[in-house]
Amino acid sequence: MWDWRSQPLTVPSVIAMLIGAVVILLLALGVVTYTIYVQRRILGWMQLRIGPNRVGPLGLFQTIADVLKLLIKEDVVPAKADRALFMLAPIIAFVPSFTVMAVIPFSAHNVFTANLGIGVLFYLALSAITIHGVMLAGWASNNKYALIGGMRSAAQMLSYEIPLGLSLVGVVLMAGSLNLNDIVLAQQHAGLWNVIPQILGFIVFLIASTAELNRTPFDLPEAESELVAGYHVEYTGFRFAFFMLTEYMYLFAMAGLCATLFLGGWSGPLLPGWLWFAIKVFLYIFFQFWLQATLPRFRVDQLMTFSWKVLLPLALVNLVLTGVVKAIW
Amino acid sequence: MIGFLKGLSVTLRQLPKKKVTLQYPDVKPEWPERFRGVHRFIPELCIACNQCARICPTSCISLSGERDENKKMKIHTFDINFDICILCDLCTEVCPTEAVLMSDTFEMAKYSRDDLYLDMHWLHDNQLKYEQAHPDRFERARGEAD
Amino acid sequence: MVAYAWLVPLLPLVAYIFLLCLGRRAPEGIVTGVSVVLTFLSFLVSVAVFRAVGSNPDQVAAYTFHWLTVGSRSISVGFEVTHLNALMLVVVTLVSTLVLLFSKGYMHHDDRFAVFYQYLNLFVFSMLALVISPNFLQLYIFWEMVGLCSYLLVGFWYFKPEAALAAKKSFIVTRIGDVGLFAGIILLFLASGSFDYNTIFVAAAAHKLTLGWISGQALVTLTAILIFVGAIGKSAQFPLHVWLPDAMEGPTPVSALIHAATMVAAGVYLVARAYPLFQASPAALTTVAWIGGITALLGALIALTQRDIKRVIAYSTISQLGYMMMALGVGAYAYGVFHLMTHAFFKALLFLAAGSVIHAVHTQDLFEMGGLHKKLPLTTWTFLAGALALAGIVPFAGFWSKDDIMSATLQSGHTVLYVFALVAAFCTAFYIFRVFFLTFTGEPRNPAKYENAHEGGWVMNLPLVVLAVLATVGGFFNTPLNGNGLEKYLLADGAVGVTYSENVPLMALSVVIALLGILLAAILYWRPLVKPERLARGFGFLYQLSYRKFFFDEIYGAVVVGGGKVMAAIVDGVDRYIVDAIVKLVGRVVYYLGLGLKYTQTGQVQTYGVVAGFGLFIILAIAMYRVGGVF
Amino acid sequence: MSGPLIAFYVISLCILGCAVLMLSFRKVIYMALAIGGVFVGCAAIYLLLGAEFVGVAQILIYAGAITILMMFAIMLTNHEATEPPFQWNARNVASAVGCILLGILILLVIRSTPWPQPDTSVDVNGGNSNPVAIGMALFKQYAIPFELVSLLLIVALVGAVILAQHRKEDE
Amino acid sequence: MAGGAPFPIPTGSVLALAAILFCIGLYGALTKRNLIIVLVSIELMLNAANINLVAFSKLSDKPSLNGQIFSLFTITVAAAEIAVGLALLLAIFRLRKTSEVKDLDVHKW
Amino acid sequence: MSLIDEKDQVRTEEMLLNLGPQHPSTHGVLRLLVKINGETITDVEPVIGYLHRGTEKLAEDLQYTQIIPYTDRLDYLAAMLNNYALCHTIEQAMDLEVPERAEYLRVIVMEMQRVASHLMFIGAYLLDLGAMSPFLYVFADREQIVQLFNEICGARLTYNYMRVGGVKWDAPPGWLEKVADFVQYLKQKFHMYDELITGNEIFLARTRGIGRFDTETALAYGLSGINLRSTGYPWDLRRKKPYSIYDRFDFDIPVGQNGDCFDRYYLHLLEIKESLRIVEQALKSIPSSGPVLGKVPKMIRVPAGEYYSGIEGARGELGFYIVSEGKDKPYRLKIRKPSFINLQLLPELLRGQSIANVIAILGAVDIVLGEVDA
Amino acid sequence: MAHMFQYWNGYLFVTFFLVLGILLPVGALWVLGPLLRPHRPTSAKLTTYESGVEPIGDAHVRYNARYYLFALLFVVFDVETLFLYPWAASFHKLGLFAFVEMLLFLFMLVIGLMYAWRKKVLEWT
Repeated sequence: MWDWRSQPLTVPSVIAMLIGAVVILLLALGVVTYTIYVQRRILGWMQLRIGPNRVGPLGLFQTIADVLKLLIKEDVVPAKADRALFMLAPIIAFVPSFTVMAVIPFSAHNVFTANLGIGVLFYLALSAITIHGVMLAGWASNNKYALIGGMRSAAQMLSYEIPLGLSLVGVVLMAGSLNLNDIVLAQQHAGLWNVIPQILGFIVFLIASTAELNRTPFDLPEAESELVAGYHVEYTGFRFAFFMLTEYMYLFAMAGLCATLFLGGWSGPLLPGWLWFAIKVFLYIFFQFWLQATLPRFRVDQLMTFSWKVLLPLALVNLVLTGVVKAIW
Repeated sequence: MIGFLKGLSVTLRQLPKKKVTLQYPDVKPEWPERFRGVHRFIPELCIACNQCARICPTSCISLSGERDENKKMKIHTFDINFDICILCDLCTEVCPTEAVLMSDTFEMAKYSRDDLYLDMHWLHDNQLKYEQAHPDRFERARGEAD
Repeated sequence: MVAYAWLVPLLPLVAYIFLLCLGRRAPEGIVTGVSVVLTFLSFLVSVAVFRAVGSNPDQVAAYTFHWLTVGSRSISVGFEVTHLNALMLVVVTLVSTLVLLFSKGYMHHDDRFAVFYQYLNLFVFSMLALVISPNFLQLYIFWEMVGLCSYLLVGFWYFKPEAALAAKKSFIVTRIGDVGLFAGIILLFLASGSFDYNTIFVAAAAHKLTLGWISGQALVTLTAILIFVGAIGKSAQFPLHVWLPDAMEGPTPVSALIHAATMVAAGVYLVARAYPLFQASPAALTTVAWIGGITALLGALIALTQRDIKRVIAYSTISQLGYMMMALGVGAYAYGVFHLMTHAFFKALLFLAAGSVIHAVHTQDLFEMGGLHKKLPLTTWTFLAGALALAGIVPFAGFWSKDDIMSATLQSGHTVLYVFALVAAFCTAFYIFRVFFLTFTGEPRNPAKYENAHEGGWVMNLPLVVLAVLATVGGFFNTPLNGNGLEKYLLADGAVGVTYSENVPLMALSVVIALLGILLAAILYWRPLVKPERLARGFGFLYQLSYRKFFFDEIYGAVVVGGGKVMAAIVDGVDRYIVDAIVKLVGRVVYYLGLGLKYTQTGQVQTYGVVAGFGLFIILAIAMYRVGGVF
Repeated sequence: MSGPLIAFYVISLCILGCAVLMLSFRKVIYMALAIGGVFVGCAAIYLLLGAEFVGVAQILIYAGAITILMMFAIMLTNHEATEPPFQWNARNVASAVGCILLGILILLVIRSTPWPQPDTSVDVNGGNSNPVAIGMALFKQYAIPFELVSLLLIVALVGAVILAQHRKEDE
Repeated sequence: MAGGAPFPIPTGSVLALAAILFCIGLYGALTKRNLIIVLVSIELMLNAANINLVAFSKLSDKPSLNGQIFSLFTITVAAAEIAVGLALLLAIFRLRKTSEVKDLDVHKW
Repeated sequence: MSLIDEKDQVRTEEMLLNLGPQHPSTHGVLRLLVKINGETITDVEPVIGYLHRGTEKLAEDLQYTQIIPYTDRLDYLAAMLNNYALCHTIEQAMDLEVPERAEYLRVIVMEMQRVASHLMFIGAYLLDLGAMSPFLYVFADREQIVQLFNEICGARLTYNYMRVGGVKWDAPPGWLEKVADFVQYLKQKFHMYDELITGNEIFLARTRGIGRFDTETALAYGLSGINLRSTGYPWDLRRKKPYSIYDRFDFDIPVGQNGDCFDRYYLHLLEIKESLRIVEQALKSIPSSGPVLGKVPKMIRVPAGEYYSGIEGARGELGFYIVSEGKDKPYRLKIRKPSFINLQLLPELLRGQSIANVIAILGAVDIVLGEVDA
Repeated sequence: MAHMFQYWNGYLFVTFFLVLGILLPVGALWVLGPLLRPHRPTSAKLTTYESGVEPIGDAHVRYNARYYLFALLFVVFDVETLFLYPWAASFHKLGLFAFVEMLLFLFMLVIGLMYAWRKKVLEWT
């Protein structure tokens, strides 16, 4: 198979890469679209409702209709807002959410994946940039709810990034590499998905990633019963859509990361790699929706304390245990 | 931790259950016989006694009658301002001839408040629609009368 | 087994960390339980190591691995097991276990109970790590850590001003010694390129230690003495002994563990471990012997008259450490170490028994006690065992070791030192029985305190009993009866080969001397034929000399402070009339300059920054101009 | 003109552009944002020079943590803080002249120094991936500095907490 | 690049970038009035130094990882510096209600 | 550690935040003017009246029968109880006999109404706390009650079912059996609610010990109903001042221990069980037939004088106070609105709390704006 | 050499993602948006939302130092986490000593955490 990755750069390979990037963009957008649809369906079913069913067969075009609606909605920039930052914030939030997709290995023949030596850290580093967008959005709106929401959101994402990062160290320790492809290969080689030996790390990851994604029960920044909508209160139309898009892009990316790091990525018997990957991603996403259907949300002080006092020590314990096992074994 | 898992199992169990919502505009709800929807009115029975207008707590009924050739009061105009009607059912309660009754019409969204002034004809049409929709109730009523 | 010797220091460290995590409000039972159990495990491991080493001399080894590279020299860390330190491990862990147990009773209801145990565990860890260190650097690190723990523990009741002062004093005085040690270690490193004992000893033996400005024998002597200075500080030898009695302000278990059995013995251990170095320098050995002898005598003489029970024992410790040093100095390596061991047992016993007494009567003044044997029978008997051992009565532990030392001293030709030792032995017997009689016999002198006295419960009694047994039979490790077992064991390293034969008349002489001492004590304090006060008056000056500790504190005060005053006066004159005049001139000039220049002091960092930036630019530009080729 | 060189010039332009923007903005929060751009650009330069781990560390620490911290600090002090417009006062002019002179001097030095030909045949990572190589160097050669880093951080933490926390005795 | 082929980026250019960045940082540190921005400008200078370190790790005649490791340490130090610096700023702000450098002239005559 | 301290020079500036009237969790159009510092509340001022319709004043111009539909709109989640409270007061004033079957029907619908109202509380409270599903589950259950009411009186929310001297309709055929079925059905659902809500750690963490007050405070503020009972004070008018036929039934008064939000939530659940017990007993002993409206004069005229009677409403003591001049309209009608009285404690409870707790506390105090603003 | 190409190409690919990620919102918001969206601002529309009443005061008040403390902790722990990664990646080549070093490092980290814990930095209120 022709591999663009280890060849000198030529026009065809550039075009191939470009196509690859566009394909992933479309794929991600598609996944996001139907993630939202699936979310509404699953939530509906779990709440004894039917969920969207009007637009298109089985309501399949519901999200597309929503997006179109948002696209033609008037774009309101509040008079008191800081105009420049207000407009910039959604972009700052969105760009990294898409860029992190570049490292996620979607299938065994990782055609569309940059094989970076620092894959895991790449994800972590970029996702930290989104915090700026969120915070600036809250600040630039010049709205009290938005400011509180933005600050909370930033503080929350900061706090949970640490246990998230630490929980990943265990996986890196298992594989001896930061490269996501290598990590998948290592799991395949060991014949054991990391979720088993790294169960503690997995739990920490699961919780911390939920918080990173601002999803229930950690959806405080947007806590509609307190802050109405959090940092994007003032956003309308397509700017708002970009915040939503960012959120669901990260959901997808995080699902991909989870699948890759803990669930063996594209490896699995019988089925083709990309299908395995899709199944695992869906499982993670389903889990998120399931949580959303079940849990009330934390209170902000409990949330912060939880990260530092429970998750961080847990992650450290996991790390030391893994280290001990690894050192002895 | 346990409680949280139990909660998860509860929501998961609901997933395959039968849904309780109606496909509303496609499937209309079944209203019981006593349902208090928009009034229906039978002009023939009305004796313009004005009791309904007097009992109405919001004064939304206005009517005028005239005596016909038999010196009987006959209804001339009968309007209900649905903007303020609270569907309390007191008018039907006091009506000595059962000329004002409640139907099961409940969809009353209008673009203008003016459209909410329901006159006698509209209300009578509502009666006819009701008769058409529930012939069984009339038969039963007749049967009981017999 | 030997390869697992690192467990020995590790277990107390684990206990320390565990207690640290529990915090200062941890329940006493758990704190004690964890400490004692882990230390006891450590003791078991030590015994296993000791046996392994004893049964198979080939087990002796250093386990080191490379740590880092400084320049071209590499430094390694790890641990080593020798015959010497295997013995030390056993002694330290045994005494530690018992003291940790004893402290449960002694420190009961102290506000900072858990903290006390934390410190103790940290100390035990440091001490064991010190013993097990394979090189001077590691030893020095733990040497200082031991000092730190001692500081913390002496000043444990820091709210008492005496305790705080004593802690400070002990820390500073030992630091003087440590400077010497550090200098010695650095010199050795410079000369040999390594911190490892063996590398250094081999080089010393082969006369390969040289530096640019000093070489050969002189360097060996210098470094040996510098190292010995460290030992002087730590082991409270003359003239740096002044800190040890003051350190008695710490809780009594601390005195027992640190200031009698273990830490102060670290100096002896250091000399013993560095013995090849000393052997290469007869001058250094002689110094050691004389310092030891003087200390032994001095300590014993001061101890005669002290009123504070713990101080008596503390001076006794100084004296006994002097014996050990003397033994090492005259070449009786094995006997020094043997005495270290027996001394650890009976001195810890004496301290703990004293602690038990203090716990019972809440005073340390001998003249407030009396007649306590009725109230504290167990303490009385155990103390008696310790006292007999200290006095050197057959067959108690102290007899065997002290007698070995004295024989060796005489046989090696140090007659004067032998006389010193003999006098000291007499004094020893006297002062310890003085304490014994004053404390336990006769009538209670302070009825109020007497009435409330009681034994401290099993946690305090058990260590006493165990130590009493050891003080009684501990000497049999090395007697002609078992063919001098310990001596053979210690000399199996092959490093030191000097032994001395037993001499029954000498033994008898020392016992008689000791008995005389006891007799004198008895007639003065038990069945008073002579009033001690009269005796004191009779020997007025000598009594004062002893009671005031040979005026050491005063001398130090006078020399340091008085000398300082004289110096100050001179300097003051110079300063006032010569320097000041110049300074004032300069000052005036600068003042008027400053009046003008102050306007540049805007307080604005950035303005300064601009100026500094320009300065940088100018310097760079000049430099570049001189380098050339840039412009 | 090879690809990396083009990339280098583009990135350099971005960095300098952001830096100049930083100087010319007046709202402090904009400045913080511009500096974020510089940080990301520097990360790109590191990546270009093959220092993957340092590059990503730059993003993680500088662009992620430090910039956020600055924003928090801005929001905690004076949200609307602005710089006054440029004035021709002595200090500003002196600073400008000094910086330009210094810059010219350094550039001259750089130009006049014969830089050795980089030896591209050496793989600095010694065949490992960059993080692994960094790890090995860090834990073998640089063990002491590494431990000191943790000490530095804890000291910084304690100091910053003491400074930032409200003290009781002030009351 | 085949072995020995020149690295596509000339050493001088990278160093020049760092030099300019350094000067911009210096200028900012000397003229900006807000303390935060002064701190930020200092970060800029540190970054310039870092670029040099990384550049030499790749572009010297004996490439090695030392430059990269050094720059890692620099980053760490910068993080510590900014944390303490900003905490100081908060403390100053608490005391004097200002975040401007010009108001901090306690050492003025 | 916080910077709240007044003397501290750089304490963060205080911020005035409006929660409501257009806010998702003020249960209507309550407006809370909250002064916050950081995220801590320093002061609260509830601003009410956005839903004021002047019911009391309107009543002065209405015949007694005409007032009944207005009471539907007070606490619109418990219209049956409001209906009854008014009718009961008038009946007391006029000394009217109510037929046996009518009394039973009243008790059944009132207790069913209480169940519906409490269910609604649980759902809405969980929604406030961020859990969406329980809200929809209780809605599904409550819908069944609403349907039952729809069948008996033709309306789903504003029933206008009671009349002075009885009720308007007798139960339609089969209705009582349906109620019995529903009671059985709901009894089985409790297990699910316990699993989903009561045992959930996050829920517990958010409600345990939050919004506490003691019996003294509650009594001083005139609280009643669950708000009072949650402090451990067993005050229930159905027991303490029995009206209607409540003395014939066997039921308990559940009380709380801590007076916190969790207690208030849990008491709602327990009271549902008690109400179901009452309904079951009533269904067993209801006379199979009989009049449902007593002998009532055509024109209801309350004899001149002042009358008050209170019943145990869903949110506390619901009382009507009538001043009559003997005409067919009251001279003055005063309603003791439990929601309004419960609301008075709110500023006290919220001071010093974090914003996140506002919702938990406000939700648990359980107010209905229709009643507060009247 | 192959891995060098892989390196360059990998980052070029990332660059494409970056560019696309910027182009998408820019295109949607500034190019496509104005064509599709109405723009009829009224003063009521442009007011800041605050539950339906006029906002009182400015939202840009100084905020609580607590947030700063969390950000501070984040910075410190982020750096520490960063150093864990190369350790983890190279652990299998380093052996026991690296483990001990890391334990020391983690110990420091834990001390920092404990300090923050003790000082109630981790408390929200």
